[in-house]
Amino acid sequence: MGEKILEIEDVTVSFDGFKALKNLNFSLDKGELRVIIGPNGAGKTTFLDVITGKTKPTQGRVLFKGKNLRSLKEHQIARMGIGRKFQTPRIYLNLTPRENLEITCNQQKKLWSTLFGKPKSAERQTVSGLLETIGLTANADLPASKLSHGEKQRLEIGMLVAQSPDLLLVDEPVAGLTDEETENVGNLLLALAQSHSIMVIEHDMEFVRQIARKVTVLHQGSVLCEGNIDEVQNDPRVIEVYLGQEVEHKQGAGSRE
Amino acid sequence: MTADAAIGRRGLKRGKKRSLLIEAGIIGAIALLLIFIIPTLISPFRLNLLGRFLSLAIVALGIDLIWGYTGLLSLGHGIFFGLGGYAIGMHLKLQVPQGELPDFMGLYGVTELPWFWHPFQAFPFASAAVVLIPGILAALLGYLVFRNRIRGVYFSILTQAATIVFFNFFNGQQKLFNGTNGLVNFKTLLGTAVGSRPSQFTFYVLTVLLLIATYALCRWLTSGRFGRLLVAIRDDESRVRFSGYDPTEFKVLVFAISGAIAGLAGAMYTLQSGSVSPRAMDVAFSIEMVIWVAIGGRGSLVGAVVGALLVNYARSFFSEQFAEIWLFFQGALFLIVVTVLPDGIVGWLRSSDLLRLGHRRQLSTYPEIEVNPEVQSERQEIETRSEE
Amino acid sequence: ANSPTTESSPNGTASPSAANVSTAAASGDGIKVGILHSLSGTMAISEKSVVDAEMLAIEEINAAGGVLGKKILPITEDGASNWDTFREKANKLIDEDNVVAVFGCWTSASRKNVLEVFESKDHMLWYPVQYEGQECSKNIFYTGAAPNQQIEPSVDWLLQNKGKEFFLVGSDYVFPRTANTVIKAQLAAKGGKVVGEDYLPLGNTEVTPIITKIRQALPNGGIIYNTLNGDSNVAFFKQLQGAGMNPDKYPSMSVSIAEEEVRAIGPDYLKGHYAAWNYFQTVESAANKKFVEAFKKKYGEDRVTNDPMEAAYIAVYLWKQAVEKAGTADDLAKVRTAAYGQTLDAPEGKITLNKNHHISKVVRIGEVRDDGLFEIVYSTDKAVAPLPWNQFVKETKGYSCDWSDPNKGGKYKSA
Amino acid sequence: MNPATDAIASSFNSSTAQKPVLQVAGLNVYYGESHILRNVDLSVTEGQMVCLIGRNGVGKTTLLKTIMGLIKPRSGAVTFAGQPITLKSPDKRAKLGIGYVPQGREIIPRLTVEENLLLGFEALPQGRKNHQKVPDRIFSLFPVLKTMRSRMGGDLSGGQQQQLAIARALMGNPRLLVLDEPTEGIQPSIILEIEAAIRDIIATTGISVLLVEQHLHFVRQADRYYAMQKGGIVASGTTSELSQDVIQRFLAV
Amino acid sequence: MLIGLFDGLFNGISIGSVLLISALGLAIVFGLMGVINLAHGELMMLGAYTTFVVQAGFKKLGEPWFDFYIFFALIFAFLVAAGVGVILERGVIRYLYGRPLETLLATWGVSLILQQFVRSVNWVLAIGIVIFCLLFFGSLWIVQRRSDFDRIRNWFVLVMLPLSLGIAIAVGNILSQTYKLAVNQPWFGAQNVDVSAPRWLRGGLPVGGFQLPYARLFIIALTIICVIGVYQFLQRTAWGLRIRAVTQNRSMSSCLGIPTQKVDALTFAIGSGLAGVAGCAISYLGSVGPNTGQNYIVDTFMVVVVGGVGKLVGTIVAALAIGTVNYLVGSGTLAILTAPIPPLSEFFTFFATTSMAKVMVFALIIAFLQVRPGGIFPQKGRTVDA
Ligand SMILES: Nc1ncnc2c1ncn2[C@@H]1O[C@H](COP(=O)(O)OP(=O)(O)OP(=O)(O)O)[C@@H](O)[C@H]1O
Ligand SMILES: Nc1ncnc2c1ncn2[C@@H]1O[C@H](COP(=O)(O)OP(=O)(O)OP(=O)(O)O)[C@@H](O)[C@H]1O
Ligand SMILES: NC(N)=O
Ligand SMILES: [Mg+2]
Ligand SMILES: [Mg+2]
Repeated sequence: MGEKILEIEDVTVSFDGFKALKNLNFSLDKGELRVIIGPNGAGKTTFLDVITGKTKPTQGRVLFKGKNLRSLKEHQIARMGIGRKFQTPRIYLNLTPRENLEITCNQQKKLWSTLFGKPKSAERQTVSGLLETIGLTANADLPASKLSHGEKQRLEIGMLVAQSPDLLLVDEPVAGLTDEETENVGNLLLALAQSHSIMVIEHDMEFVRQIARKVTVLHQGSVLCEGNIDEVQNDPRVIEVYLGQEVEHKQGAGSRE
Repeated sequence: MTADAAIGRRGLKRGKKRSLLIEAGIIGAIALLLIFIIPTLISPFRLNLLGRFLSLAIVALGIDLIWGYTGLLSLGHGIFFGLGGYAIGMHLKLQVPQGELPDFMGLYGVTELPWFWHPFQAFPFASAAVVLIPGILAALLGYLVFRNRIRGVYFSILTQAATIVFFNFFNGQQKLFNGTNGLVNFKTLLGTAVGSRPSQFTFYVLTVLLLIATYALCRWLTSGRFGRLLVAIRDDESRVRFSGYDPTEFKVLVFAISGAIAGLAGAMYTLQSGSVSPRAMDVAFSIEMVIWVAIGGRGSLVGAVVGALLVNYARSFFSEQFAEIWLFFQGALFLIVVTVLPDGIVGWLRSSDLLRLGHRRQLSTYPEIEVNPEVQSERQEIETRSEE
Repeated sequence: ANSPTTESSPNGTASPSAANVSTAAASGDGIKVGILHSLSGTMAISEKSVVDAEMLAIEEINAAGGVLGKKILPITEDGASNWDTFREKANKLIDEDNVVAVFGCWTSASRKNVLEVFESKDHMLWYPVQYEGQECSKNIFYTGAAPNQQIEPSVDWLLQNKGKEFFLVGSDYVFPRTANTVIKAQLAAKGGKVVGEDYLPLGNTEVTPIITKIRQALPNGGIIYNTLNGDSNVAFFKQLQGAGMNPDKYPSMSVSIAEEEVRAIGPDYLKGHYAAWNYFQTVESAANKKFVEAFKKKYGEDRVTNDPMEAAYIAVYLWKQAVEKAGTADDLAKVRTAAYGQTLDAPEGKITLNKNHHISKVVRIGEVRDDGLFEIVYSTDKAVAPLPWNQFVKETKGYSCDWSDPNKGGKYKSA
Repeated sequence: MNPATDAIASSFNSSTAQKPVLQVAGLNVYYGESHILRNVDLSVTEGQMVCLIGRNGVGKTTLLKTIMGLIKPRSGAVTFAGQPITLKSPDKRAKLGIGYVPQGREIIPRLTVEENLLLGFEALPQGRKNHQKVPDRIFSLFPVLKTMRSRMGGDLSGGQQQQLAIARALMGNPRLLVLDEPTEGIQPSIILEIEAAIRDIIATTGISVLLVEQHLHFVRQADRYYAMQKGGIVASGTTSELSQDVIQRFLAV
Repeated sequence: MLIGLFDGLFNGISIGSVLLISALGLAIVFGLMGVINLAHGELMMLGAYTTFVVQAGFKKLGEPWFDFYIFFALIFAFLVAAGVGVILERGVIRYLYGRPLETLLATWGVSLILQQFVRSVNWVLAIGIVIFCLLFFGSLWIVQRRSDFDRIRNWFVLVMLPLSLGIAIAVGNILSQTYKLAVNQPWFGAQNVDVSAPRWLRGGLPVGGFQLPYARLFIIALTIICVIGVYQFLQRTAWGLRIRAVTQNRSMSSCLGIPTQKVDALTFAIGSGLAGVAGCAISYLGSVGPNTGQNYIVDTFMVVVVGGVGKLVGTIVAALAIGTVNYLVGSGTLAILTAPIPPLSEFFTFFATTSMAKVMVFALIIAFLQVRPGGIFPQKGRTVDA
């Protein structure tokens, strides 16, 4: 096993008594591409919230590159090299896709360097390249508020790539994308995985199969099982709580009526 | 494709440079007009009025900077405006023979100059204080508020309350600031009579130049990456954090700059109106400032200036013509603008076909579906397929 | 066009305005004067009726043939309760409209602000409201009371008739603060005692803390000396009554409450309280009868007259007399000199305009009656000569003002 | 594919001579000056499930919003159950029996899950009567909502919110269910359940469904499809006539 | 000492209840609907003027009736303010939902107009306004049905506004020429008007050394009734749920079948009506004039913010807390209490005037927000910072 980029030690998050994460232990190697799946409400998004500092753990530690993140603010964590795509697309609606990308692409995030620094030509090239990758070249100079849902999803993925953090946290990147786009995003992530550590959350199992190496299944705030895609898909517990079986469920639904 | 795009961008850049030159040219022309032509055309009273309105346009720029671009609606800019005015006003009140006190102090039995008045004897200090005091106060207030992620409406209401507080304070400190009266009856500045024609003309020219400088500053702040970031903060502040920026720093900085601009405006206004009083910190005045910007066109610097001039002239006109009912006009004006022209006058002109300022942003749309070859061929294919 | 002299109502939408004045002036048959008061904002409450009185005087004069055979053309500007606007409008009236005199202002703050304008342009303002004194400008005629014609005698009267312990309540601006400085000096000299003082921001109506303070400072009753202006008075008297502090135990003396204010507060709340003025609507004189009748005829039966309105009304007449004596309206220096010593059989009695730009006036104290008018309970036998510089306050003791003598001027040491 | 549902579907298909529930004719929609929908015609027959497919940004959501009345068309007509509704406001349309699950969930964030569900009753002709309870069938379809009933809607996870949105639309017993990518963010097992439930509801109550979906799996359950491209309908037909190959063409670049 | 404490408490509650009753309507309009209604104070003013008119009417009826006019005044004040509120909502606010900062500006315009309105309203103006509304809004109503309304809207306004305005002004001028003073005399004028309480509300209940004013007691009781009423309405009726849903997500609510326009109008009517009731209440404490409303507006907003927006309980606690602190500081009670510690006492003495107490209260509020940025009862959960 290589060097750990992220270690979660015994993290619990509770909201008014409800434990969204329960004594969660988890670790991610440097350069690893990890897929996280799990039922709705298992705590996947909360997990990302904890890593990015949006939510402070009630108990336990989060170590990134060996450093405890507890006392850091969101932007400090981001500057350490953690980037995130949200579950529902969050982009800057009054900026154009190009500007959205430029802002995140900028590596000098301090006040004065933002004020006095000039965008490097390399950055501009990256942005143009990315616009093409995410298929928004035609819309590059329209306000982002005018994009459709799927276009917004792609833009936010682009923003994450532009930010180029050491650790990419990707929450449901392909929800609402067409199959073709899904495959493109998969390829993009695979390419990125050569130089970055990535955590992907997704419910689209076809997509998961496309990119997955190691899969972690979360359930009720803790890890249910971990393994490669085949192991996980055939694990009866995963089938029970997550994947379901067509015939069985139909009966189930019927009997509940 | 990439090559094309690169050319396109370079073309765009050249276009940008050219339009920047055109803009500078227009502004230069307006400045020349204001400084050399207008004074020969209108009476000194009207020129003084224009000079004051131009100082108000400076505050409007400051407000547009934080409201239009950063989404912070401050209802407290009167404070900063007033502080700027007081800073220069205190210096002016100290232009008395050695050992004497400003006239009003004697009336209230003050025998010794209060300690904080002393530094204002020095002109360099006073003129720095004009921007520094409001700027620092804005930074402090902003820090205390933004740090806690208080924003939007709550920020507005807090600034409004702050206005009342400062009004009360200055209004109540009879001995320190001459209370409600404010500082009036200025005599000399740097040895020349404040009220004399040449001094007033100098102040007027200075106002024009400062307005242009402020415009350039705001232009620079809002057009580059910094400006983008301000818009981003307005759109989704917490998202900005996850991209690694600290919005608090940015907001504190722009708020401070905007406060300093207001202070500058207040000083220029005071020099030309000849008085500064707690009325500058009246709640209504601060709201009016915002309304100038709203009417001119929020998020457009030209709009802010146009709005400030227009509203103030309208008010001056209506109150002269219909002294008793001009409030109706004022109220109606706000209503109409906010409901019918949500983007202000400049926004409306820009979006309507009346005016094609510069390169109007063409909304992209698909080519007509009937003539789009891609669609045509696909449709045909499907038809043949389903016929099979 | 609505000529300012026709019957057009000052309240209606068609107000007399500058619109048609320039033509009239050009034809040389009118004399332009400025009317500069707050028609909007907090002070509109008080200043609006002062404008009414001034317009009445102008109308009467015009109906009687005008001044020097010319009609007076009033140009009205709104000071909007904003001192800065007052300055701007004063400048405009003088520079743009070329008026020969301005009748205007109410609050001392607005007067202090325009003072400089009138002085630097060597122009003429007629100021109709009682004020705090400590000022004597060559360019202002003060037709209201100086402190020794209102505040000082009322304090004396209270000391003689009501007690020695005073609580001072005022609005937070220059007139009450200065007035109270004067009162404190006077009480110190005459054996009275100030047990407390407090100020409310103009317009504030939460008076509970003040009432508590009064009760704490004067547990067994005492005098409330009231210099509150505007809205706060209403709250103050309503809640004073609610707290059970009645005029028999807590008599109050007000200097900014006149007939109009009594109506706005409600006579029920004020009955038995006192006010000091030079004029009350109840003054019995032929001139007053005529004034009240004319006013009611023009503005409605339910209107009342009061001291500042009367002072504004006579200001116009005094100016007219001065102009006629000088034989010119344009030469302000001549008009000014001609004004000294002018007398008038005013509604308040016979008055004289002194060389110190103030007026000799009879001082009266009134008690509020059921009908909202005042029962005059005290009045000086003759007119009291005005003293702008206060003789109790150390800094101004021994100073006088005389503009007729170039060697004396606004503030000179008189013996 | 399940033979039983196939049978149901085809039985409905055979009787498609029935009157259409929803009919859209010659619809043109603009955002500002940009022309988004061009002469769109579409109809949904009673008891049918109709699927709208197309790539990102072709105007599917725009079409559904226009049907709901959230966007005013510049020209064209929308008819529901024989009644023209082009000028009706969304709440009137909801009362007529259109249930809507929007893209992006649109949960009312500061109401509890239960309150969110109760709002579903507003679409009933007589509105919500006081003290009406959430029926059990909703909770048995989405058991997680029962355990979360007193939590704020905005606190739910994405998938839970999506389930809530569907449940809320079902509360009003609509005649036409309009679903915009209803399975986005929902775990596979529940997607299966939702599919089954919708088929079940169609079968038992005869309501109609208009669906936008990227999941081919779900698309194939529909009776008819409409394919959109660049703001226009470029193809339509019964899903049985639509080969995998053609579907791919419209969902792939 | 005990008396002093009781006194302090009573006065704190008195001030607090005035704050609370004026903030109640705002808590609905601002807290629930997200509309920053700067004309709230003017709606209170209208309530106060209504009280004046009702009082004048009952004065004519004579003694026994006059004693009870206040109950009619409350009802009318509610109705008048609610009516104006509905007009405001239908005419202006509804174009601005979701743009809270813009509502602030528009309602400021409205507040200016209302202030000037009571100053200058006379028959000419009233008739002019009616004519204008009939012409302008009548034609608007007709044109609105056209499907291309959105595009021609600005042009319509550009043409119809001056046209209707012109006709209205012309008619007004003719009227004022013909009838003179009778139609030109303002109804209220720029002066304050006098609202006298019925006899049983004057004076106070003697307790120990001092007296609890009946007017205050009445307001406290009225406040309690209103609070309970509002609470019941919001929590117990279907409308409460609808209001909350509509204000949080307007378009989705309408897709669910909620008649959003009705809900908006109703909510605004209730919020405004409460302002009217508050106006009636304060007319017994303070002045009734064109500026009456201005004095309350900032304080009431502070109450809502400090309480935590959208939380009725918070509004109540904040109003009472701010009232008490204001009283304790402003009346110098704190200065007396801290007399043993000279520097502290000196400090409080400096702030022991009504205007400086405001300075102190603001400083305390800012300090408080450093600890609890979301107010006393902050909103919690995922959506807060989303
Ligand atoms: N602020 C909060 N208050 C209360 N409960 C919360 C809060 N935030 C999250 N939860 C609950 O925590 C659980 C985990 O939520 P989370 O969003 O992490 O799920 P998830 O795994 O991302 O689900 P999905 O796949 O549906 O997105 C859910 O049951 C949710 O309702
Ligand atoms: N508010 C808006 N203003 C202007 N244009 C818009 C707006 N909303 C959407 N558009 C544009 O309309 C087109 C259609 O958008 P729509 O949301 O209907 O697409 P969609 O087919 O639902 O896509 P997706 O599969 O991504 O959800 C897109 O090109 C989008 O850019
Ligand atoms: N002079 C006054 N009353 O201000
Ligand atoms: Mg999630
Ligand atoms: Mg869509």
